[in-house]
Amino acid sequence: MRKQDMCAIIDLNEPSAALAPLTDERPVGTMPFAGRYRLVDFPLSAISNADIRTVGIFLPKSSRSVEDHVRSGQAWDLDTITGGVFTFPYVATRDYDDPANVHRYYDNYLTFLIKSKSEYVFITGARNVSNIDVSALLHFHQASPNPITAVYRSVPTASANPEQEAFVLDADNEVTDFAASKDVAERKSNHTKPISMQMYLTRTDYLIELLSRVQNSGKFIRLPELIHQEITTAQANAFEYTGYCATVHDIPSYFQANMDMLDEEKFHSLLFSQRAIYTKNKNEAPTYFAPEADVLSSLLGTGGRVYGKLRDSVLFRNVYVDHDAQVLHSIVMQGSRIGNGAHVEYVIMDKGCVVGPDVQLVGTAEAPIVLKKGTTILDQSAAEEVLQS
Amino acid sequence: MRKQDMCAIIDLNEPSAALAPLTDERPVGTMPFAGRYRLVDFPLSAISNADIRTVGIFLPKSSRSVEDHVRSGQAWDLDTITGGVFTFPYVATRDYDDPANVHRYYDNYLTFLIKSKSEYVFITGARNVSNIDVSALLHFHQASPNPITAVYRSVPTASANPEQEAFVLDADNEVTDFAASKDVAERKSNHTKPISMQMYLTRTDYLIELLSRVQNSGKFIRLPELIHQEITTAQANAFEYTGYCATVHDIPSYFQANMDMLDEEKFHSLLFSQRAIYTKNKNEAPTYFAPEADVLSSLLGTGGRVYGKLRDSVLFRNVYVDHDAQVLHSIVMQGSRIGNGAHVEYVIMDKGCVVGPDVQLVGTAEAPIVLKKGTTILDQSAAEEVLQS
Amino acid sequence: MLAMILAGGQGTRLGKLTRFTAKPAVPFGGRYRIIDFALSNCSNSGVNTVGVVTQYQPLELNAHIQNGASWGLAEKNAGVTVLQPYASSEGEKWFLGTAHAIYQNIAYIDLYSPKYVLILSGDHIYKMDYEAMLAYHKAQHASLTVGVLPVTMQEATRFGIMNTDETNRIIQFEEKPKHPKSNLASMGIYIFNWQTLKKYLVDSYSTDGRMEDFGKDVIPAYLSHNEPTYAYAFHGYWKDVGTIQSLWQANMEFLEPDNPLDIDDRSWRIYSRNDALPPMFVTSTAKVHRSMIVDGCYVAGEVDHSILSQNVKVGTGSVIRDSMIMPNAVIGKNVLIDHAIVGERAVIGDGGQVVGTPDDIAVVGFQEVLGRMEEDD
Amino acid sequence: MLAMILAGGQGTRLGKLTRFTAKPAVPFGGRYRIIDFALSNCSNSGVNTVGVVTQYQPLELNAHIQNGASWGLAEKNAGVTVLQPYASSEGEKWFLGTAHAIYQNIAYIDLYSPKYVLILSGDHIYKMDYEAMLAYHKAQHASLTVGVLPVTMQEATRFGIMNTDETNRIIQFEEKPKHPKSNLASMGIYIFNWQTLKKYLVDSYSTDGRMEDFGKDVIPAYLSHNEPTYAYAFHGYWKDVGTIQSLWQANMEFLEPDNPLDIDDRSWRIYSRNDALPPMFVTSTAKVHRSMIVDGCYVAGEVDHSILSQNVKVGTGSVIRDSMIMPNAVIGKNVLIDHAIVGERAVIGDGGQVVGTPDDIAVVGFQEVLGRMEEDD
Repeated sequence: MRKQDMCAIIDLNEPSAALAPLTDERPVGTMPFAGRYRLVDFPLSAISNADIRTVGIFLPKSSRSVEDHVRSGQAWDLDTITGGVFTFPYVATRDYDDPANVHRYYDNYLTFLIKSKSEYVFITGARNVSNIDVSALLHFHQASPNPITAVYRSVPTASANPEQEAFVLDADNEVTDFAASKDVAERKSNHTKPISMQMYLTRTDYLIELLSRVQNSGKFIRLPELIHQEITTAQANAFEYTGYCATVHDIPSYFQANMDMLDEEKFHSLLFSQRAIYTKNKNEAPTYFAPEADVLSSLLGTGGRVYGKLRDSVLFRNVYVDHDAQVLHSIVMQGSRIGNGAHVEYVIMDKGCVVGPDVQLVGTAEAPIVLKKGTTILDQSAAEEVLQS
Repeated sequence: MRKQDMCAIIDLNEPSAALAPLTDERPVGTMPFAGRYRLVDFPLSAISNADIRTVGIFLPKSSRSVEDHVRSGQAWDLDTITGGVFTFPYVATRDYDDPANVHRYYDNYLTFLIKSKSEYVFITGARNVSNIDVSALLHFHQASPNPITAVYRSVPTASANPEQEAFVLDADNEVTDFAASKDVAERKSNHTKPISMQMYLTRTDYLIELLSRVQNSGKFIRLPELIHQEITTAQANAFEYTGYCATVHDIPSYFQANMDMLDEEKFHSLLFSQRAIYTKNKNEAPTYFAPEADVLSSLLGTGGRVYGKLRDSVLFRNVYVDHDAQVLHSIVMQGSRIGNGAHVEYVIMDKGCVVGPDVQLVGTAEAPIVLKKGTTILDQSAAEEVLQS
Repeated sequence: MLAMILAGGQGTRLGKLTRFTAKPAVPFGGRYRIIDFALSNCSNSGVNTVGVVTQYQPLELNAHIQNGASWGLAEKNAGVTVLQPYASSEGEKWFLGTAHAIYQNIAYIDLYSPKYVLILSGDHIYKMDYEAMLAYHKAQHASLTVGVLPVTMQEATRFGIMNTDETNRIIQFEEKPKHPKSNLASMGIYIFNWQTLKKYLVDSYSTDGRMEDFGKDVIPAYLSHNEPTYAYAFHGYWKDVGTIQSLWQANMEFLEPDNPLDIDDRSWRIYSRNDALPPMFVTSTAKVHRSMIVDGCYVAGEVDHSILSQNVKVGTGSVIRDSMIMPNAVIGKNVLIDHAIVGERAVIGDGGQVVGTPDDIAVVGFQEVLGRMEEDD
Repeated sequence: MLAMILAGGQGTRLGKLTRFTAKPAVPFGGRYRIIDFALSNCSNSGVNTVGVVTQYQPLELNAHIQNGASWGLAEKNAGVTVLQPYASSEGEKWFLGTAHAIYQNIAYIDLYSPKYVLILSGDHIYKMDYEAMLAYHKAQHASLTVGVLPVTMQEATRFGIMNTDETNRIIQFEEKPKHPKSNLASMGIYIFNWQTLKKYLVDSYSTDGRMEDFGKDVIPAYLSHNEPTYAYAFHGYWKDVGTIQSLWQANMEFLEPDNPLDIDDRSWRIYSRNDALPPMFVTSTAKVHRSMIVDGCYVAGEVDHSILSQNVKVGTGSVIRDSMIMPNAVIGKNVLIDHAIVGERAVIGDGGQVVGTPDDIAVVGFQEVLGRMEEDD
């Protein structure tokens, strides 16, 4: 335990509609990733690695998967006597018509921030998968002139998503405004655009002051918008993150982020850096590779059994790939089974899916087939139905 | 760790309006009790003492105090690798107009029950403060003919609350119906009435079957009502609890339950039995009694400082009683301060209240004065205002 | 019932593998350490209080066991306690034998006032329900129940053999008999009525002090004093992994899909303390057959009929065959490993060869470094 | 920085109080054990890895410390480890002195590769920021920094005294000098650069093996080799509680409302492992003045200028004055306890008397039973 210099807020209310049906019963933050993790493991680990022990999690509408995964926060050393994980329940937007609920919205933040006794607060979501050094961010902030520091990454103009939020930077490299990346000028030096990672660092007392001011005004402005407003009225320091980062905002970006992990360089950058990624631990047996197994370029979780062929795929815990089955360019989540002679290509199988013997299921890189949690496809006609729908 | 024979459900959605303002920001289940506890400690300890390690908590509207108190369940040995505390978020009644929410209501219970892999399930609330031996209840149930066992206590007719729910028992001492105690015949043998403790035990598969049936019917019936219905259509075994029990349903009953703990016999029966009562632990310094302290017939938490006079009172952690102050027949919660020369009698002070020097605040046994959380009364005119309101 | 796991031995027959660690902390089966089997059996059997007696290189064992939470054994008024030598006002307490180790820890056992004490060894691979054995012990009104394994008459010459009457009562105990009269081999698993055992130990140490070992001293004394002593037969997979050969053999058996140990059986899980590691990465140059691999591994070479434990790296062009690789070992490029056990944190440099035979398993020790990696790595 | 708490001594000067427990596990101040102060100081100073070296009656100390979570010291890659004697392939490792105990645990320390090692004693009552001392150590480019307490010249004759130059560099160390040249008494608190200390220890044990004790052997060696050794003055409450008299005295000082230890200061909390107990019950026949009482206590008698620890019962008509009662003690009716320390789980029967004087404190030992309770109880 150390003295608490920083606390953190993880806001799991992130847009998830474009990720349906994978987000039918979970927020973006608990989407499984890279054969082992949930997206929220990345901010939680970044926080833990910066010796932060007090974290407030603002829960999204479907919060059960968050509670099940985070629990006491032990996996991230967050269950100490002076820190802890504090969760704040979801409140529907319509409920903010009621002034008492608006008051409570700010009270939740204020109570947490005051109790944390911290000097600084780090604010993040979970959909920007990265391995950020929050201690370095703090040092940068302490050496910078503005009350807020915002984090960005440089994305080559060619590959930048035109709709994604980017920074408008001034000559001193300070953030003066936000805009869709397509409306932000390319930086000529390296042909990149500064894409926002929606992570911020500020003094705790500054944020308390800010929230109290809005609370007293009676207006309802959510924290992320509030920080936006503050930055656009004044300006913010811009901290560049240079490691691997993927923004998970729809099915193709989710698929691509997982496939990225089959690139050794990206895999090591994200998962084998000095800053370990922690997650809830499970007791599973080793994964068994049968005599006839044929596995190349794949990630596998423990507890699996592989009798068939795997190429360029990401398998989570307890996946069973039967004899003569082929799994190519696919993501197969925990507890799923692929039957004898089945052929699965460009498919995302959520937890507990079953693809029966000899079933052919072939999507494309741009539009992978998604099987929602617990889908069972026993024969080809059932497969066709899924493809139609 | 043992094999999991039983799981438990604690439903914290209990009527709390009559306990306002003490329940403004907490459910009945987290009301402070006896200088040290929260009401929910009693069911949690009963569960832990019966070697139950899997508990589902159905959260009430204001759930933060529950989450803060229960956390991972470590204090009750509920943070083991195969068990755990599972919380289910509050859903407003109006939201059950939506069939999807109704479906989810049952799904919450069913998921929990199926995952528990238990053979029996114990169902309870928190407002009946008791120290029940759930293992004995299980043995009784196993030896009894009906699928559900309901728990009651015998209350002398003279002292029974006429509105409280009682059992209608048949000749075989089986429950056939429920009614307000005033409408239930007295048992001539001992002039008592069998008052329901709203605790039930049943087979897990039976409850799963029951819930699935209602879920499929599309109707919305909450679990407690569902069990009522089942018992009235068939019948239930009646298990008599004979230890100390208080039902906390309004301010006088809450006040009296605390005062009961100043009776050595009741104190020992509830708190010093074979079955220990566990609660979240706090590091506090010892309580200091000054040379001029004058303390009789009182319970005190740690971390306090007493310079004045205490009679027949219950003090929680970190309470400061200044010189020449008098605290009589009162409940003083954590972090409250009673100033120099103040006189406090028949008063319930919620957390963090301050009564200033020389202030007189005198209630009655029937209608104690209640100071809501954080109230500060600096002088007598402020006291009069509180008394008026 | 309280369990005492005797995890004390240096296990010199495991050679380089136990130079810096106690035998029960030796890795097994890719994701386990040997003591996980005894601890998980305790947890699954509802035995919540466990003393682990050790006096040899305890650091790794301590770090592994911690407070026992990984096995569900960290409850109030229960838990796992590692018991090492200590001094008291009567002098220093070193452990001289299995029974002596129990004698030295009477104060610990008495803290929990158990009616029965279960004595276990920390170096056996098996799944056993001690609760069923206790039920048998109670039903027989036994003072001592000894867990026994039916073996072939030929094998019986290598074990301590229990000769029983028709009620399973033990009437004679023979250590490695030339001409065995029975095939019931002692597994080193005992349930004692604690007050009786304590009396025997205290009496002995207040007089001749000869009760050092359970097999040599305590069982013969029980038999000669007519204490009701019964044999409880265990039918299932059981393996003593006290030698390099048997450790390798048990790992190879573990690889068999129909291994009777049935590690995948979720109703009797074997728990362990694991770090959260990235998933295993099988690259485009790998070949993996008849093998078990766990998280944190990186495989660019060929792995055939072998076990890779956590965080093992295998470079391109390397071949690993009929071998067991312990956690955090690093295998360079173009390495050949055949019929071998490679210890924790060992490093096999590029082009290295570690080749044994089925009868003479090659061993690379803990942190041992063979050869070196090429510059470009 | 890694801390090593030397908690080894039997503390024979505490007599009956340490017959069955190590000195650092002795209760203090109603809610603490002596070692809580060193452990809480570590936690509050951000020293997250702590080895507790002990070899005497470790059961209670182990049960108290568990995994260190009570002090916030149970993090990954850190934590509290109790270090007891053990055997290695080089033989048995008993601890012969303070420096020897560190030598025997080099393998443990090296697991964490610390740059600095903080050496502490487990039997001092004080609040100290070791982080500030480390900052001083770094600023002075010291090889060793010794925590010192300015005492009166008269007291100086009873301590190890550090004679310093004008830069606080230690130029001479005198054990209990008759004519002290300085008033800087060693607190037994050291910060060493680990690699240097390790070299001194390893060199010594590969030759003459004389580096047994820090005060007697290591500091003189450092001074004679011109290692930069500095004194760091501590200003605050500090008490060695190694004798009955000083333990009683420290408890009585703890009772003073203006005690400089300031136990209520929430910015530097003293943590402990406590059970969740009912609140204290003060009955209608009690009188309590100038006293500290904690949860689980039941008081029906008179308590004046005394400390009652957890779960102490005091019957009607009894008087407890100028005394410290340890956890779970039971005091019957009409008992007189005056200038005394009553040990854990002791029982004083009805009408009993335990009376000492300010210079000769009466002691009732751990679990000692004096007299008996009346039938009706």
